[in-house]
Amino acid sequence: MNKVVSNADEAIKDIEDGMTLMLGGFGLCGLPEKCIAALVRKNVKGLTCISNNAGVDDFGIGLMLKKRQVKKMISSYVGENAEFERQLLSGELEVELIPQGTLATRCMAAGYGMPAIFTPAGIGTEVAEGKEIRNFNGKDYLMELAFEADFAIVKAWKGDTMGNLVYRSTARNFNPLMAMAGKITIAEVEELVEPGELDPDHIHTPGIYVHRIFKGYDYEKRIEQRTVR
Amino acid sequence: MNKVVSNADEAIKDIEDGMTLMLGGFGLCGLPEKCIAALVRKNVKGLTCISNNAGVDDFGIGLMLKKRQVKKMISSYVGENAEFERQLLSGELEVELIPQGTLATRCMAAGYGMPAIFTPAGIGTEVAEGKEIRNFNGKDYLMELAFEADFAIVKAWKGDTMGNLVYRSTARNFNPLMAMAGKITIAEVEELVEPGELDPDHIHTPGIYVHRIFKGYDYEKRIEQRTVR
Amino acid sequence: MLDKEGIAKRIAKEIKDGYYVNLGIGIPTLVANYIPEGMDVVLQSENGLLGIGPFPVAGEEDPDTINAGKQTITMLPGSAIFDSAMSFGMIRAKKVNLTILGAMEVAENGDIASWKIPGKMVKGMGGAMDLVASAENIIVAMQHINKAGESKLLAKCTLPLTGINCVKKIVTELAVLDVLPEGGFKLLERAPGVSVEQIRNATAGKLIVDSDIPEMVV
Amino acid sequence: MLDKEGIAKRIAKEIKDGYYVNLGIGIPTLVANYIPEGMDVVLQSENGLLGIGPFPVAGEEDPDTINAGKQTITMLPGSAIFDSAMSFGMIRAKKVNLTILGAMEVAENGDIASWKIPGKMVKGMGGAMDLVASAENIIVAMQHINKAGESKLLAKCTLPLTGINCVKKIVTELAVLDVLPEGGFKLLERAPGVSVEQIRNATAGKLIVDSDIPEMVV
Repeated sequence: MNKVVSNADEAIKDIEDGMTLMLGGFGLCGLPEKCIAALVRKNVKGLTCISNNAGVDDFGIGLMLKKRQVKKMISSYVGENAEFERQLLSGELEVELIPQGTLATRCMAAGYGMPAIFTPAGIGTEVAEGKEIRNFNGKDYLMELAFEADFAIVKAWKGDTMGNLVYRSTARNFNPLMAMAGKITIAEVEELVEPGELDPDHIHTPGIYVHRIFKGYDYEKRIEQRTVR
Repeated sequence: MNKVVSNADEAIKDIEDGMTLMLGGFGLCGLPEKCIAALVRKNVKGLTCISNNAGVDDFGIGLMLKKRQVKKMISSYVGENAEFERQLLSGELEVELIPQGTLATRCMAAGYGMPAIFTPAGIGTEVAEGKEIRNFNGKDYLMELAFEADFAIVKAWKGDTMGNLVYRSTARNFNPLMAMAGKITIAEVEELVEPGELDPDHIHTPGIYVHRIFKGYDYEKRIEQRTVR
Repeated sequence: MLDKEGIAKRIAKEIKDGYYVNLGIGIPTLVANYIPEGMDVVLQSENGLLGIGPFPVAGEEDPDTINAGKQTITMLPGSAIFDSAMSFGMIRAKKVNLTILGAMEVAENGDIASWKIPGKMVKGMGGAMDLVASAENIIVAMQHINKAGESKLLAKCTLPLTGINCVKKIVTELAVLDVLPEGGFKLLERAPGVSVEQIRNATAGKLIVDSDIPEMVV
Repeated sequence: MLDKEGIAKRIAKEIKDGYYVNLGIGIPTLVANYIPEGMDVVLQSENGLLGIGPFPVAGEEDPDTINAGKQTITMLPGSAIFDSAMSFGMIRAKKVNLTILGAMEVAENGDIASWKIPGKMVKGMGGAMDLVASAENIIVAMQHINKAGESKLLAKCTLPLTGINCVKKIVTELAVLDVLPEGGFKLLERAPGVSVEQIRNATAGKLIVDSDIPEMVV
């Protein structure tokens, strides 16, 4: 049950052109930055990326956009990224924007073996186009399908060699949901410990969902909007 | 934001005849035993109880069955209870048996504002009778509706005065799901602490879902099947 | 006429003791500064936090602790962290008592547009569509007039919608208005020094003025 | 002929290194005792635990730590606790590699009945319906013959079903059998000292005997 790989390059070695990836993080917070760097190094192309945001110009998924590795982004919010906007407006990049809660719940649905969920988000808007609408108790809901992803790549604070994960503060965000949803799930962690060192009551992602884990060194953890009192 | 009430009797004082209650616990583990005792004292009648099990003859929901307070049980497993079986076979008690995962997920759906979920559990069985079946990717699923409950009553290990809850070991089970699903949610805890004493990263039920909380004294925590090496 | 802080200050008066509140990006974020002392209010951040505290003091920024606007923040005692599915779960389940957000346009039937200007600007809806589809108590904080000098309170939205029939109240630099279930902007209060006539001129949608309109107390 | 421990022992040989396994109540629970040393296997308890350990030593029973059979247990290093929704979530999402459970009847098309005898016994399905509806690798551990002396391997189930077309393999006191996708019980192994004839007599459904049937090694 030892799922440890030595580094990001080994973890992503079988990610191939044209695959669909989920990438955890909200903005630059809780981002699997080591795996993103390895994907940039590997220069794998034609990717579909499911991630709440598209990074900034020189960090996060923005680095992959700059190298034109991404064919399609599925996100809820993509501001803060000039190169992204350029590719989008020029038609080089396919973009599907979906509500943030829908994105989160479609990931969870995959991890919970539920093929579809119902949400009112997007009713009456262009998000509803072509989707089935269903009324429950007088309120309309969209039926949204679970996501599929060849790989889910997440960042946790601590993990053990069996793949159990603990996140820290708001760096949790989409990570536990995507961790459950990948056909193969890769976790990068700041601290890698032995089984028994994490409190079973406080594990956020049980190891059954995680296939590969490695310790990343020297996390940059860039801050997007530094605000102080 | 102080949600503290003094005891179980105060917590359940407005539970009335004919209401629908969710009760946490798996077997006798993680059972809101103080609130059940108060419901027995109050002798409220005609209840519909959503709970994975029906207790044993002299503990848990069994105590309410003995006093004929329960009109209908919605459960997944009801063995271990002779009085229950008697009332069921004699037709005094209405019983709806549903798969355990369906029960759990219908509670979660309520807490997540999702009117229905899809599960393959029960396809081809009498559980599917009268329910909508839908095929996704070649597999049949039942559409199951979110539960509604006037009150959800749960047992946690620790809680703070704002209603944040932490469960211990497998006493977690259905408790966090039901805590999210009640129109009014009552939590009984072994330790009641001040805000800030629980680690925000390790709260299982955020206080927004909890309306009343109290400290129970002298938990019996009866063991159903004592097994040793 | 109110400045942004004034709008935030006026909206803060809509908050009640014991409320869980979601504040959007922009003016709504400022509302946090004007919640009356002694009032117990918990702020939700849809990236997964209940209990937003003030910005950190310099040097204590934590890159792992941000709000939905990606700003560094602190947490108050009694905070809880959760994942994005639970965050929108509690929003959909109507556990959040009040949602305050910005808008580009609001229509007299409560429709709101806030996420896209076709061909010009596409940032995405973030959590706004989830919030407006589920919240029962939605206040929009915005300027009455856009930068091109056009009214943002319309008979019908012209931009792609974020949600329909959902906005209940609007606070602008000029006025406080209710959006009536049967349609129309009902004027409730004038900003200090602003006349009903000024508000009428700035409102393209149907404005309902029932009686004497008091000047707001901020 | 095998006793219960023998059935458990034989089933344990189906477990592979790195498997996550759900063990049902009864004979399946005994399988845990026969997992080969050095094999890394994690046992799931559907009440919300990965990492079931042995029963506690007397005096160290923890009422908060039980398995799906409500027995007091311990947890192994690397265990994780979760709620019942996540527990069945990982089952539905096919993260559990092997499910071993008991049955009252199995039909030659893989249907299983295990939760109800109309008018006589109603205990409920517990998690069995969820497990058999989702698991791709299901082994039934049961007696070949019920207490009334009737075969439990049938052409068609007579009791209310737990699930359809789902059982892949059966291990009884007499035999190991595969349930073929096209229907029928394919005899794989005989229990020590048991003849094919004995198995044929005890099997009401279609038994397929392709060649020489080896005696099982337990």
